[in-house]
Amino acid sequence: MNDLDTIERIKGALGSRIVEMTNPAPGRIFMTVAVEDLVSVMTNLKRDLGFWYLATISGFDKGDAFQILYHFGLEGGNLNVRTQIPKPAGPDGASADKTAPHLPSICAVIPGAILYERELQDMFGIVVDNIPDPRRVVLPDDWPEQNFPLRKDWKFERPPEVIPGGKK
Amino acid sequence: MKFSIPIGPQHPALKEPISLRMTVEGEVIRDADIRLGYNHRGIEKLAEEKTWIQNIYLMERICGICSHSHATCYVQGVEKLMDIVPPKRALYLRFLVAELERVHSHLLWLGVAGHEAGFDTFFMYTWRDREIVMDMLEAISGNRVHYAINTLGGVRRDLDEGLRQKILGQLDILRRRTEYYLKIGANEPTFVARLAGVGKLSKEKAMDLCAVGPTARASDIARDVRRDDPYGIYAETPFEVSTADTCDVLGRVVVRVKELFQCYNLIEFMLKNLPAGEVKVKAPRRAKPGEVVSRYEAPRGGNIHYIVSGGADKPERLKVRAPTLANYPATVEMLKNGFIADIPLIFAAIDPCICCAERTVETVDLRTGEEKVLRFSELRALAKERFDKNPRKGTGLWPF
Amino acid sequence: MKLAAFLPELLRHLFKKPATVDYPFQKLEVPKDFRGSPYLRPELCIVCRACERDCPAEAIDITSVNEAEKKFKLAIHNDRCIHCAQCVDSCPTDAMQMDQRFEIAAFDRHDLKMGWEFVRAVVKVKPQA
Amino acid sequence: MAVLKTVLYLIVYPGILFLFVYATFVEWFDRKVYARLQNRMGPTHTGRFGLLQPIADFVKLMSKEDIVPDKADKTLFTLLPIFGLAIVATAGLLLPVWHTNPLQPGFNSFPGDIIILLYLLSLPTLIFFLAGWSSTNLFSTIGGSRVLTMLFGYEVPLFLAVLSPALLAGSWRLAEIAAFYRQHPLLILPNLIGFAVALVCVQAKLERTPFDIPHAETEIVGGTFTEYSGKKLAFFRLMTDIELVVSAGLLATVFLGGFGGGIFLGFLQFIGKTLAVIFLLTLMRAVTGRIRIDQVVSFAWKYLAPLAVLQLLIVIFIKGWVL
Repeated sequence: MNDLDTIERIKGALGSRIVEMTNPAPGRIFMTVAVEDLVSVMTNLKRDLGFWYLATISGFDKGDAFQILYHFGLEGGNLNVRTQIPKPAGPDGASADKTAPHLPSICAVIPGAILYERELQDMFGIVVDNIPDPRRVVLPDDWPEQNFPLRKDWKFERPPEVIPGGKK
Repeated sequence: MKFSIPIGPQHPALKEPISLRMTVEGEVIRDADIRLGYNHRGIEKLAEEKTWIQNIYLMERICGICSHSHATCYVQGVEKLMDIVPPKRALYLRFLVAELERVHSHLLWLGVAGHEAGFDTFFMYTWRDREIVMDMLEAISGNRVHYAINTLGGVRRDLDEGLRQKILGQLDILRRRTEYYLKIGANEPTFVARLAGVGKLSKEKAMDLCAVGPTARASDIARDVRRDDPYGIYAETPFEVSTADTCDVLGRVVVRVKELFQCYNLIEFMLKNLPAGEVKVKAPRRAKPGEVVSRYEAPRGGNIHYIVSGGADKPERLKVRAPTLANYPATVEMLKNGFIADIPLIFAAIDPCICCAERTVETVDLRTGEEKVLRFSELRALAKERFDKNPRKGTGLWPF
Repeated sequence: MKLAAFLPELLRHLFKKPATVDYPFQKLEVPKDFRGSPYLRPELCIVCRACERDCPAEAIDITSVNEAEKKFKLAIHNDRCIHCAQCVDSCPTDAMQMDQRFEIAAFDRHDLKMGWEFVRAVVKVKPQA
Repeated sequence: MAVLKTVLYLIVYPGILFLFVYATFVEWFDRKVYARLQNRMGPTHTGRFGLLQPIADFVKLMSKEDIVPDKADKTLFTLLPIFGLAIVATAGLLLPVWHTNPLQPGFNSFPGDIIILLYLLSLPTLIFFLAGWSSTNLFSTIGGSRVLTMLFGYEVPLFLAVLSPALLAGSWRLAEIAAFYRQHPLLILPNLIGFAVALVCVQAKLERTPFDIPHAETEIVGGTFTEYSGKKLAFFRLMTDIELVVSAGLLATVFLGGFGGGIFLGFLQFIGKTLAVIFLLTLMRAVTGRIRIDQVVSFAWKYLAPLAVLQLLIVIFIKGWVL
């Protein structure tokens, strides 16, 4: 199936919910939707268009906003559904729960998304609403609160290397 | 009687740390929970601080077994960002190594499956024959595990004629041995009895839980990135997607053995049609701003790298999704209603590569039945306390 | 399905030579392009710092000892080295080379460090591919 | 003189000294053959051909730190390895290897000693179960319950298979049974089915692949021995080795005609026949994978028990119509 057909099918099914749609390279379709439409778009993609294989969800800190990409694998290419959520202002903006960025969970539609959503919570401090299992996934249990490693303002200071043993 | 048994983080069946918590009734598993994070190394964050060229080697260190997969996935993405096209010969060599790696990974997995089923002889024989592939890879690239054959714009080493003939010759041995193992695997009753009907994963469940690779293919889902989204030279090479419809561990064995034969055909094709020419083109130090999604079929399933460049000599964001992570939800599903004895087999059947998927110790107080999770620092304090209370008697010289 | 399918193969191997070697006493040959540890040929080094910049493990340090005499010190931290041979590829004058050693364990990490003090060489840079 | 002979019998041959040395040799033999079947080397460096490797392992374990879990039943936990070792060593004394005159019963050879020997060989299984249970570790507990479950599978076929030749010989005394088959070597042949069944059952009793379910390392870590370390583990390992020797000796006595022909010839026969049995056991270990616990029980009752009954029927038939 070539890209144009796929784009037509998606456009037919989703209609005005698509904010933007690009096709920068063969087999790569990028599509932007609003956060509010995310769950309904996912439902349509899976139930009506048969895009069952969610490869991963990748977050990206753009400075003023988080960009969340849902990568779908298709026969003949892949579809990347992009959505953006505003990033709370200030380096400690995430400390209050009200200002923390929220994202709806798509686990009800695609159960296999659970680990990726948990990873988003760990790494970006994005609160995924209605997630079935909100525990930490990759960070240790004694990891300090409000430290989200993949945010751009989080810097890791490497401690000076201490090599045991003396120089002969 | 219901109780929960911890498998891992340290367990003889797992070569890498992961914690599986099983709720069992007698010998039957009722529920399973997977806890990750024991091997998280922060590679995605680290990648943002390294240059494009340094990141090749960082990507290689994501995993030992499929080191070439991650490096290739990354390199072909960055090449798209940099707008360079590697020469034909370089691509052939790159995917030659990729297919050899798949052979070594699948042979390794066959041996591990034998070992998990207590069939150690099978394990020893498959691993002995895996040495042939390892030696080939060592001769091609200079190292047995981290081949480091990729570079931006091609490959780093050329293949000479003598080595090409040697590999073609040894391919026959491998093919013969694989046929033999297929025969053994299908005939040894104690082995087959352990594999058939174990770890069922229906097609619908596999689709819901986004399973990838041989796990999905054994559930009759013909998915292979090499065919769905052909990268590199796969559009011009002959191969078929191997599937099985038994949906169990035996099916996963069959899929992998079938794939081995496909690999031998591919390797033979690549070696026989190896084009002449340069093996690399010069790569710039900076990439143009942009984003790229790179997919690759690793031995365990589809790899996906999402690379964002901001125009500097470093990536803005590098997201890595390894196939094992995608298979965890499916594993939990497979484990349910299995036997304790099948845990290692089912878990091994997805060919888990925990350090790929990632990037505390649990104790149960038996008196109170209360569970608590000890962190490493607490554990150390406990050990020290115990040592201080019971100093070692004598100097450790037996027996006096 | 037949009982003990493996048996003939096993009995045949009972009197065969083992596939393994008696490792610390007998060693297998490594292939000729084996990537061992990096070392420097100081007479060729022009201190372009390409290796230092490209080393993924930050295992190479080049410091200036004496600016006037153009004396430099290059240290290879073999305890950090990941043996990727990128320094060999990056070097424009073949000053960096790989040897064939693979048994490089030590009790002290300091023993693994190697250093060279040398005067900057003046060599013609090889053309890049 | 008789007292000296008895002391020698108890301590040197086939008493604890000989059993210790021979058991370590047998472990070496088992490991070496297993390794060679797998195209490996096996032990090579401790002593000539690695002969001293099992002894070195034993010494190493003896010098290791000995840990008893806090919640374990400490007395039982400590005593079990010693009991186990004592039981299998006692069982070793009952093997008719030396100064056992078929005509003259003694303290080590009496009517019914085959039953005593079989029961002494059953006790280690109970020891394993108690060891698993008393260490209170989860894996040990599962291992312990698996030990008992397996016992129900193989014990009956083993008894039936071992007692059939005794029935044919018309004696419950090992020395007499062996002497009977030395006189009628052809009668060994009808017992071959029983020999095969007994081999499989002994393999299960010794918990070796395909029946190493109670301590399947990839499933339940060390199984019954998870919490054992140091000296206690060393004793358990020695116990398993001696049990292997004694079981092989029992099979050789009952099915292969025992070890007659004076002290030296008898000694050589003992070594030769037990090693032959152990070779078969090792071969079985190498060609199979581990099966599941439910498969063991169904296998034992579907195949082993009927075969053992068939053996019994053959013996009754021969005894009634042929002899």
